[in-house]
Amino acid sequence: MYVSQFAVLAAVLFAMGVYGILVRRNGILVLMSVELILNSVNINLVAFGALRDSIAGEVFALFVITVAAAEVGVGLAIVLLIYRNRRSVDLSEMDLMKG
Amino acid sequence: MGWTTSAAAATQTTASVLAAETSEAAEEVLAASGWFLENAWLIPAFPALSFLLILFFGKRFPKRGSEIGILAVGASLVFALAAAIQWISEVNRADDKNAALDAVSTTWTWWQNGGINFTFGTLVDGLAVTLLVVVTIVSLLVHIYSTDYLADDRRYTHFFAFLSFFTASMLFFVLSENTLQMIVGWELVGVCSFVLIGHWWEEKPNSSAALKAMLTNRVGDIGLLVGVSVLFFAAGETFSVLELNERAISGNIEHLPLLVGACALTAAVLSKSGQFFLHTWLPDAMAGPTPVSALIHAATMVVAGVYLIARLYGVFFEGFAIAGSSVNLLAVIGGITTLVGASLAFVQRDIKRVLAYSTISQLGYMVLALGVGAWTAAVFHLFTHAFFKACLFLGSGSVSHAVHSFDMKSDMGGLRKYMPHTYRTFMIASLALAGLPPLAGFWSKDEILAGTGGWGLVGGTGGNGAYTVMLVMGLITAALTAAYMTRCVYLTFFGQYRGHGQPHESGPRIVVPLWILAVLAVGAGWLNLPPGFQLVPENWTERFGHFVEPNEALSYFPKIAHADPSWTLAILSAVVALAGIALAGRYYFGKVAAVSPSATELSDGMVARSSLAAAGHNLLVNKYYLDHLYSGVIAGGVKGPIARAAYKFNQDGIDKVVNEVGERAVQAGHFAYDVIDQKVVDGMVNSSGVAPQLAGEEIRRMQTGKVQTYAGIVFIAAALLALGFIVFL
Amino acid sequence: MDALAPTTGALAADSLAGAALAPTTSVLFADALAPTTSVLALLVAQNVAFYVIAAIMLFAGFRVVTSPNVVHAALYLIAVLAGVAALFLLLGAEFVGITQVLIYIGAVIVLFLFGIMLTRSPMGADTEVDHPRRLPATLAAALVGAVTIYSVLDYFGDEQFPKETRTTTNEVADSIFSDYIIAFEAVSVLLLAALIGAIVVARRD
Amino acid sequence: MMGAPAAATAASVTASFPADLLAVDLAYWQQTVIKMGVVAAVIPAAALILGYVFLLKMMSFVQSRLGPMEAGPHGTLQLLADGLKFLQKEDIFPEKSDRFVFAMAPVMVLISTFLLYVVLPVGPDAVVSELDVGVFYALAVSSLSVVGILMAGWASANKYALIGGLRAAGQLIAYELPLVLAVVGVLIQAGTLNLQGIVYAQANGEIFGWGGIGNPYILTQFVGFAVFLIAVQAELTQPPFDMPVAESEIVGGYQVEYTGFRFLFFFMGEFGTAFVFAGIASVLFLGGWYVPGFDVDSNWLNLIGPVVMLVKIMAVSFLIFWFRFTYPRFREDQLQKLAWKVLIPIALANIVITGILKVAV
Repeated sequence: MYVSQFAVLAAVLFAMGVYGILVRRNGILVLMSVELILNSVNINLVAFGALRDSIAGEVFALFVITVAAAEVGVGLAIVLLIYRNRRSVDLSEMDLMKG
Repeated sequence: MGWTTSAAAATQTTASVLAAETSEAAEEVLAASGWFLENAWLIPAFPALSFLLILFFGKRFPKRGSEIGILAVGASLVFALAAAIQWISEVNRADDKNAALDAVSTTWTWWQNGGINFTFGTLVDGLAVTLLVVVTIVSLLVHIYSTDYLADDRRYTHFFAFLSFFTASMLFFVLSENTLQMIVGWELVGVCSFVLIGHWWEEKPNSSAALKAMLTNRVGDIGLLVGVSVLFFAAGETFSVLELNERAISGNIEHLPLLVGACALTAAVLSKSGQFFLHTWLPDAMAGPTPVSALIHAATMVVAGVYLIARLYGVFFEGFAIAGSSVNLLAVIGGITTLVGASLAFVQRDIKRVLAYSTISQLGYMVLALGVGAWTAAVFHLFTHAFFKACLFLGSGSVSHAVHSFDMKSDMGGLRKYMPHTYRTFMIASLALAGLPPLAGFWSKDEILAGTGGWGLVGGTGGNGAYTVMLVMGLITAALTAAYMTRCVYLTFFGQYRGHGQPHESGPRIVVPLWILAVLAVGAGWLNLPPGFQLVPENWTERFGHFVEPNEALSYFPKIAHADPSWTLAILSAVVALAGIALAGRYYFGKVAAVSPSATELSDGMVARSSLAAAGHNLLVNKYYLDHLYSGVIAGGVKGPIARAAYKFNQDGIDKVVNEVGERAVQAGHFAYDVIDQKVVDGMVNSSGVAPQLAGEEIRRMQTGKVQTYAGIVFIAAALLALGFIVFL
Repeated sequence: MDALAPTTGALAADSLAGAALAPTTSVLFADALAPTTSVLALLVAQNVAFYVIAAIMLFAGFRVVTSPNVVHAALYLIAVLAGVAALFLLLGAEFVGITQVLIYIGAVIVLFLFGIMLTRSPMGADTEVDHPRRLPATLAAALVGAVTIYSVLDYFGDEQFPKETRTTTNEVADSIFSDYIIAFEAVSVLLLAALIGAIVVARRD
Repeated sequence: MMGAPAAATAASVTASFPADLLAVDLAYWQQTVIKMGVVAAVIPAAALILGYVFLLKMMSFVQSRLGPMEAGPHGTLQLLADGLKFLQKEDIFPEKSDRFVFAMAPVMVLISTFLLYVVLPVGPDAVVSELDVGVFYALAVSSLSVVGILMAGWASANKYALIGGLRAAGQLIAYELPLVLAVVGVLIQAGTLNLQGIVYAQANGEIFGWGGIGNPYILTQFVGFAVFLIAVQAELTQPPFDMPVAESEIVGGYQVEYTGFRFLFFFMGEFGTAFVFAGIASVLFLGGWYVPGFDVDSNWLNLIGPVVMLVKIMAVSFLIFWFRFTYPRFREDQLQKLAWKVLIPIALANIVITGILKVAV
């Protein structure tokens, strides 16, 4: 197996995640796209760790998983709060900081 | 050291007795041994166990758990005293052999990882023993006191549980063998103080105060974490206190990381020991029950910071290059703190707040002493201060118990008649705090002042450097301290009673601890009479320092120089204190009392005058100036505003700064608008005025407030950046 | 696993079939076969497994960001996450792979579904789910993807994995608790902070 | 996940022995197919056994009645008859349901059950797949069923179903933690995540220096065992934790719209999971397939092991169902309180104490 197989797959997933973040209006869907990006990074971490025969890749993939769990927890709490206050999770309405 | 050995005489050639004593360094290092020293872990174990017992079963006991706490702390006290006795006898044994006594370090390996031994254990030496004794004595008295003071409290059992835990945490911290353990103890102390300060959390100010204490301490705790980490790596991966000191002293740690580590630890001390500018939580912490305040201020929480410096003194001594200097971070912080604390104590109405600022000031003294290299003086001051400050706090509690208020101006006065015991003990402790001979505070304060080594002009010499500025600060504080305590005593005990109801003396469980502490406040100072004190036999002097300070033959303690005591300086400091008392006394007992027995001040002149009295002896010579102050003309004069300004800064200084910045920004904005938009546009160059306007309008649109737009920009920019790297590199 | 020494003499064709049947298992199965089968067969099996997984992931990933139905998107995300877990197994990272299943599918996805159903649970397509202007987003994503793919191919185009990439849980644990202990502590603090943060943000008072 | 055992041994209970005795060499893919077939056959069998013994008979006896007596001797064939009846029923989709998700939900639940069986060892060699991270794997895939339940709840387009699904999700997330934490004590003692390794550790263990019966961890980890069983009870959404399907409150919860064989899937999933969890509990706490007196690697254990396991599984299942038939349903808040304020702290304390003892002793 070539490492580029994994890296290219990860890159495509990353690009999909970017697309999702930019185009989705629903807060939860944006969070899901973020998960796509994090997972693509994880693939890279583990793949390059295996390539260089280093355990660091796996360890940091674990850390990323942990951080992602924390991120989803807080992110969803925020989304729920927004929903409670505005009865909508549409991010394009969240522009009170407009210049 | 030389007081028992004949070998001492041979080498006793230098002028100073103390220098002579330390110069005859022991030839060998003797390992101390003793059951109580090796099993010191039992001392924190008792209160820790009692915490669990009270927490789970406390309410089933006839006294609702308090008896468990008292028993446990009593047992700790017995063990601590036994350890102290054993330590003293070991030191004597070592003296007989002209050897240095090494600290008793008992460690267990917790776990091993990556070649690092994570250990836990106890480290007992003179310093630790001192703290053990102080903490257990004060804690026991506070426990006994609390059974009366909080008799009807709704969370009586809970209170005692945490009182025990607080004690256990502090003892654990004191016995820490390594810095990791210190962090644990440090945090435990912080958590307990949070719980106890917020004991009556139903009222918003109390819970806010607890939160403030917690948060302010968190700021410093980061410093501790950083400092410990830096030192861990800089010293070649060790947490051990002894090894850290050793490696710092022997120069195995490079100076820069050592300095960084010491600075980070100083940040921790700033918050925990209430040093300027992180001291603000300490006065607010008065929201807790008075016994807790006594415990926090005398024996546990705040002295943890000072203890940290004393424990890791090798690191600080080398890191700040204390020897041979005339200024360093610790000394400056201590000096500023002691002045700020003392001046702020003037403007308080709340008796506990006076004492709180006083504590800040006295802690500043200790830090100052450590900063100038007067290690023994600092520890000794910690020792004596614990007794008289605990006595003052418990006394203030007794007073407030009687009058149901802490406000000196509106609810106290004349209590001398109603509460004779409280009055007497409070007076003794106040005089001790003010530093009048022969009370405890005098001896320790004098030692600190001598330790600055700044008195070379007149007589004594031999400090670690010429910290003249610190000496002046210390002297000013001495006067201020005497003055504000006079004010406090007058407002509380003299004049006419201004409160409601009939105050009465507190019960024996309050009065007896007060008397015990008062006796200690008188006697504790005699433990460390200055060397060469001609009025007593030579082997009565320097007892405390002899047993507490590690022998200079030991590798974990830096070679500090010892200042020579000087009669002149001692008399001067006593005179300064007396002057403070006299000025404030003349104001209160003379002028104010003459107006009316129930008066608390002369129109508005009080602050100005007593502050002036405290301001220092150089102002005292100016009679004219004093007269002005006496008549209250200089209400808006010089010193009063400074005290107030300091208080103001204390309370809302930051706000002011922010507002100021905001106003300036607005002004700048107006200026820009007036000049650029109006003048320029009205002027010739219309187009150049329109251009920035349009540009601003366009740029404004980029800020849509939509997160995703920003995200898109970020992604594209990152991709372009990466593209740039690919193309050009 | 290590002790297993197959004597069945499976042929390349068999292993291929095995891989196709259970793609997520191929690394272990490859282990079992490695001593007696040719390297070529192993590589073929692994590659087949990879491409099957990759195809599923790409389709599912595409649907995650385009599906008009929020719940469907979440379910497609499960497929992507399971695929990632399978890739981890393929790379010999057992522990991470299973953690991926436990944390992502067992917790994160459930949280997502929970969040969706608590906010609203539209049956059928939700037309308002995307911004109307998709072109710039597509361009941005394409730019990011193209740059990344190009650089990856440029730098790592012909690097192959070593034959043995398997790591044991022991190694991971040792590594976490020695070399990365500080990062580990930091992450645990982060988790605590997130816990408190989520409670503070979401509670009603 | 399906490592091939050496040919001298065999893949699973039923496949291995004939293969071994008859010395038939099977290709890898053939073994795989057989193993999957075995697992696929075991699940309904397990559901049938548990359903008949406990749900039909034991519950009846608890309630002082005979239960089914007509189909077969003592009603042994009753469940089979019920199953056939389910298969004949019409496959109904609610009108507004999301058909694909609705159809996939029971499958998802069943997949989770299926994947659990894969690592359950019943003999030294009788295991479908011996994983290094076996316990961890089992706990991970057991959480997949939540997704299936949420899918069912949402796709039914029914308020009761949605509430049931949400309740299930909240409950399963809450009890996932004590479930995992309860096992950690065992893992610390055994020093491995491998289920076979745990069996060996118990077989080779000693109680105060006496190795007569090995060291079944229930003796030292009884706290973990208790927490594990309670958490399993909740994971299975059985009474007293059956709020997600509470008939009297939300008329069956996420199952309300399911009929015919789709409902049968849920049924099989529930009882199949109960069976396999009882099996995992037996492995973790009761010594697994090991019988004192035998050499641990003895080939006989491949033959006796499954029987031993079955006995132990029935014993643990008996406990589970005993609770089920005895206790009334919790309230939703009591449920959460029990998990977060009782079970998790107890499990954590158990871990701490086990860790300290492991290091100290």
